[in-house]
Amino acid sequence: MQIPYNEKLRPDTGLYNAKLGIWLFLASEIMLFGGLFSAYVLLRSSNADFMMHQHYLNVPLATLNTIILITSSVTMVMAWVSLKLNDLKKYKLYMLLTLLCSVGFLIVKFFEYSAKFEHHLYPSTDNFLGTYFTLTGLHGLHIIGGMVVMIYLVGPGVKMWETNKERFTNRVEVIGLYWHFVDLVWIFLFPALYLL
Amino acid sequence: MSHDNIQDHIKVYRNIFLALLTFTVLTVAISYVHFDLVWVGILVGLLIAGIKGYLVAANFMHLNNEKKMIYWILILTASFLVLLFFMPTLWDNNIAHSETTVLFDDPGGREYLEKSSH
Amino acid sequence: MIEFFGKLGEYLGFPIAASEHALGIDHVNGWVHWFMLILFIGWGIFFIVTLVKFGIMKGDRKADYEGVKNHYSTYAEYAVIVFEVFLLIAFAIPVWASVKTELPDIDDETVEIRVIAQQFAWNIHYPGADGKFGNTSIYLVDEEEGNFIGLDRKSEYGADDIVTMDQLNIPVNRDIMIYLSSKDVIHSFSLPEMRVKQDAIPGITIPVFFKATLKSDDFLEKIKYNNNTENFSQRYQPDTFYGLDSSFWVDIMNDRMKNQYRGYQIACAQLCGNSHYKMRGFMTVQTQEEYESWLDENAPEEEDDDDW
Amino acid sequence: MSQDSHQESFIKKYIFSQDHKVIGIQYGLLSLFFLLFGFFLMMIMRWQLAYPDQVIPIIGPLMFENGILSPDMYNSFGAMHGTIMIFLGVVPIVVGAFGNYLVPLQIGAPDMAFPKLNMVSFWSYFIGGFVMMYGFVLPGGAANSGWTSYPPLSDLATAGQTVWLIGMVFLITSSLLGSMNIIVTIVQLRVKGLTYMKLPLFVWSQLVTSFLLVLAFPPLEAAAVFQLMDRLAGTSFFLPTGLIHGGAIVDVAGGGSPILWQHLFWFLAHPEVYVLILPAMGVVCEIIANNTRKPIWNYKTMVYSLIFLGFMSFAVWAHHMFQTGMGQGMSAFFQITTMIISVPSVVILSGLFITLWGGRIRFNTPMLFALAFLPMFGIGGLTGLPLGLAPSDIPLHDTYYVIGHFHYVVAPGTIFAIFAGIYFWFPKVTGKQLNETLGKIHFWFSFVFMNGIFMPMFLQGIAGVSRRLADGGTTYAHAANTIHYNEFMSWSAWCLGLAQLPFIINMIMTLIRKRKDKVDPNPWKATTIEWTDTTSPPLGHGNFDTVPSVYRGPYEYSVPGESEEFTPQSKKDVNSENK
Ligand code: HEA
Ligand code: HEA
Ligand code: CUA
Ligand SMILES: [Cu+2]
Repeated sequence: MQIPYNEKLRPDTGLYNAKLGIWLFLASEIMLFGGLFSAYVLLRSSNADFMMHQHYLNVPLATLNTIILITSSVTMVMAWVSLKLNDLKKYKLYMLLTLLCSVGFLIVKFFEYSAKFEHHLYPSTDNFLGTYFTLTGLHGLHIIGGMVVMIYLVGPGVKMWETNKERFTNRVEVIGLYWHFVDLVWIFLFPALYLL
Repeated sequence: MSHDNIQDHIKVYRNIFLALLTFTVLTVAISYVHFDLVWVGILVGLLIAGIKGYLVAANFMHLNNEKKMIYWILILTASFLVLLFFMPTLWDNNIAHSETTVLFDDPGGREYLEKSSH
Repeated sequence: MIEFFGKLGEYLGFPIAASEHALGIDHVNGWVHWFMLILFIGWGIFFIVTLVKFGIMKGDRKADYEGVKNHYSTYAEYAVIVFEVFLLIAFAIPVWASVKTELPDIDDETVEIRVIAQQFAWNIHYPGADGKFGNTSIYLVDEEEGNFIGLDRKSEYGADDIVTMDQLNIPVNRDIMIYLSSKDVIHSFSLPEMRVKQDAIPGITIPVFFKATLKSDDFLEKIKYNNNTENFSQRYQPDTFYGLDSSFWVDIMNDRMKNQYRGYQIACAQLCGNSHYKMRGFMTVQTQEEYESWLDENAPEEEDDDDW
Repeated sequence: MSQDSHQESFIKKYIFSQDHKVIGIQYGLLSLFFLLFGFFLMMIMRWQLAYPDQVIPIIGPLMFENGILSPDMYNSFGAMHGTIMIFLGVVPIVVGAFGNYLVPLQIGAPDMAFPKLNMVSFWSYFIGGFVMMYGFVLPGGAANSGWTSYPPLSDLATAGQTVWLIGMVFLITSSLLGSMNIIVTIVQLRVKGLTYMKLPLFVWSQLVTSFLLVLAFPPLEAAAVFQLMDRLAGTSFFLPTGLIHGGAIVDVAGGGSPILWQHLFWFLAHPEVYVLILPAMGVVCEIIANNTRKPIWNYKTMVYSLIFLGFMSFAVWAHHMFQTGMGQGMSAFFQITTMIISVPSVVILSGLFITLWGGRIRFNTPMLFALAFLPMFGIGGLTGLPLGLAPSDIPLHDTYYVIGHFHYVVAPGTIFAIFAGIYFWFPKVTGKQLNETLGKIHFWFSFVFMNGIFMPMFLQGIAGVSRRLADGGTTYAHAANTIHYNEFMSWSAWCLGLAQLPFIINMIMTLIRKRKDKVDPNPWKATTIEWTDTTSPPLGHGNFDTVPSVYRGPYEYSVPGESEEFTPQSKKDVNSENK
């Protein structure tokens, strides 16, 4: 049985199903990170020493990570554009680049975390570090989740391109939206934790 | 979408990319500037993050040209987000201040003990 | 008017009102319950009439496609809105302010007491003769030695402080200012007869103020006629005390009841662990003289200091 | 749909099914099981309340040390009763079962928009449920800090709490996926001609409910993550500095805020209570329109009220926190919003009452339950008002008055609406109608005993008896006047349990009864399009033989000038053909 509007746009809403779906999902993600940020603001404003351990965070590494994520966002959007241009090779190339960036991001994160642990800085050290580990950890989980989907979409999932081009392009657009959102969260996490 | 149209898009994406890089460098730079008022620094930092977020959302996520339905969902979300954000921070608890005591919540307790003649 | 309609509050079954602000709160409750009653009875009559008319005695007719055409229900909804606005402005907001947030001036007339909740007891800390609290610190807490609140007897005002557990004594008709906090988890300081309820939250100290207007003795006198103690002892069936005959049981219960009526009770109204259900303290409201002599009796003896 | 008639394996068809109808039934059965289980916990607790510290007959010696429900166990049962009823019982049954089964049928969709996600959502619920149940066998028992799980108590509690939190994360995931699916289905898969203002109110209620779930659940997820960190990684998000627990200083960094949890929790949990009631209202609307044989009065106002109710429910959460020491500004804000939110409820209820006027009322079992819903929700809702005003909340907060308030809305309210829905749509699901006599017995006994349990709670609450007391308050003097009601209430609760037997027997008997050859696809003579479909009782993949088009509003009963008493939504409109 065929579900309508999986690839075509529904005339009155102008959307296909997955697009609406992913935006709803992102809306819930906004509320999730909203809750986390709101907790951060509350804890910070109710405690004068909250930022005491901020200087332990590694700003250059985080800047590098910001740049990596921004780049991956661009390659992601280019992957989608390539599909629009009917160029599967380029799509794969850009997708792999995106994956590469995300691996890079995780490696940098790994070094950041292990440096903290070496200095005996743990989530339990104080609430700032707790927030830091929780927020960046959750963000990292989002990165990993995105990577799983991307691997599927350059690997086995690419078969759909033969049978149903439109739907495949839609899928790539949807994971792209998710990926940009993860980038966007980082854009706020970065100053909130490292800089301000 | 016709092909020229997409070529334009690619150009836009490149420009946005450069803008984002610039802003990233800018925030980091500004974080080393010392502001007399702490909140000015925070405000500037948030402003830049806001601009970057806007650039990503508007261009990469195509929010500058989306369907009405999506905008409605986001407006709804944003309004609840505002509530979630400000209510807890504006929270005005009744708190008693009794000057002569070192209370349980006072983290200065240990210093107090060291100072006092024990 | 306010009292007249508020009167319902006194018939709803609240405990005896024994503080100055209690009547205000009861009046709010009275007004709201009047309002609820009217709405419920109004709709209820409509409901039953409708069911009878269109269900049971329906005869052989077709349902009416349009249904009700007048706007009475809209007017009723406006009435609800108007009444709620009235409740908010006339009662809820000002009463709340006077009960909870508009701190009275602290002067010599105010009795200041600290209450520190813990699992599962109420620690009461009086400033003693000098009127100032001694310092407390978590590092001095020593439950085996009996220093539950970590009072520093050596600190400037600490020597004469009085600390009791589960027994709060206050003078009648004076402003009481309680600084409420907690050592471990969230408790709730509840004095049903005073219409006082305030969560005790660790990490913050919250002011609670009221003025008791009814002495414990008078209170006990009153509830003697109100309280259905028989029901109480009947509830416990003797078979929990295997092998004991029931007259013995009744004695135990009576003893227990007497102890219960030492005065007002402090209830814990927030789940705080397995013994939450019996985290009960007592409050005795006395005349100024009785209160002062009670303070004297309980003033710490000099020798005791060294322990702490 | 012929291309789907190929044979599917049993597992694919009934276990890991992607068909919304099968998933709906799976949800329904599991959540009924959990409802019953939650009720059993409460029946045991009610023994402890009525006869404190006495050996529980029969099951006591089998299950508990000394045969007595210890205070720890009481707390744990209480917390799990609340959690199970709300998160494992009512939400899955109203959204997962009713929503899943009926929404696609009522809007003429072939299935949900994302069948795979639908399956994942069910299994996530399944895992979440059983992870939570696992708590019962852990040392220290299941979570015992109340369904609200206030820290620091919950932070310091036994391992059951960790399991509770992990289970919660699964349940949240399940609800998020399910509700996104419902929104997309309603927005995207509506059949031709079915505009928003022609949607059945049940579908509207599902739409609003799903938005509540999507936007309110994530903050609780954030809070659950924080609490998990507190418990597992030693952070102190909810632990302030200088805690002393069991005589020793709690060894954490401190600086956290217990109030923060309450904000994040109630930010979900208030919308959550409307999640419990809105679908119930939707069900009641359907049944009342059908059994009065006339349209819902003021359909549009009802829709706007539902939307407004959903919207406002995000702005009232702190009315659960009045006694945490709220300042003047905040308390004024939340009192005002709480009063505002009661207005749309009054509007909806009034609409339903007025619908009855002029109808041709049929008193069948679903209608009886739906009718009882109205005054019962009325009592529950009205007693919300004194709780919503901060000063009158002072004596009532955390007493049995609150318990009475919300049980009136959820038990004789939502649970009755669920019963009504089950009786009403049972023929749709199985092709067989439940027995009316047994149904009426079920109704009358449930109705009487429900009130028997919950009415005395208001009296106890006003007298000041706290909730969550493992002995029902025997040590409190102010409880002495009302405490003997406990016995009566407990007996009512056990009788309520017995009163469910006709229902269960009815279901089983009907299911094993052979189906008549000729099934009436529309036994209630209803107008909405799920009844025009003849395919669904045999659980085939795919819904409609011929996809209907919709020409008119959902409740066109007794239309003047029409030959039939009811005009199905899919009946061609003569006027529109001319256009
Ligand atoms: C489905 C669930 C549900 C619903 C719909 C509501 C509806 C409302 N609730 Fe309730 N509430 C809960 C579930 C619910 N609540 C739960 C679970 C708790 C306790 C949580 C805990 O602490 O564990 C709680 C607690 C709670 C509190 C906190 C109490 C405390 O802890 O001190 C408050 C305070 O404001 C409140 C207020 C309200 C209000 C104003 C409404 C309003 O929306 C009600 C509006 C409705 C009406 C005004 C009725 C209109 C009808 C008529 C007028 C018709 C009359 C009828 C006839 C004659 C038939 N509720
Ligand atoms: C949806 C929510 C919901 C529902 C429906 C109920 C239903 C009931 N509740 Fe519950 N209750 C809560 C939510 C709910 N409760 C919450 C949140 C708390 C607070 C917990 C806390 O303090 O943290 C609470 C607390 C609570 C208390 C207070 C405990 C205390 O404070 O110490 C009591 C006391 O009597 C009680 C009793 C009951 C009773 C008798 C029912 C009855 O109405 C039960 C009726 C149930 C049924 C009728 C089941 C029907 C199902 C079937 C018949 C299934 C058939 C099955 C198959 C065919 C498989 N509840
Ligand atoms: Cu202390 Cu309950
Ligand atoms: Cu609420």
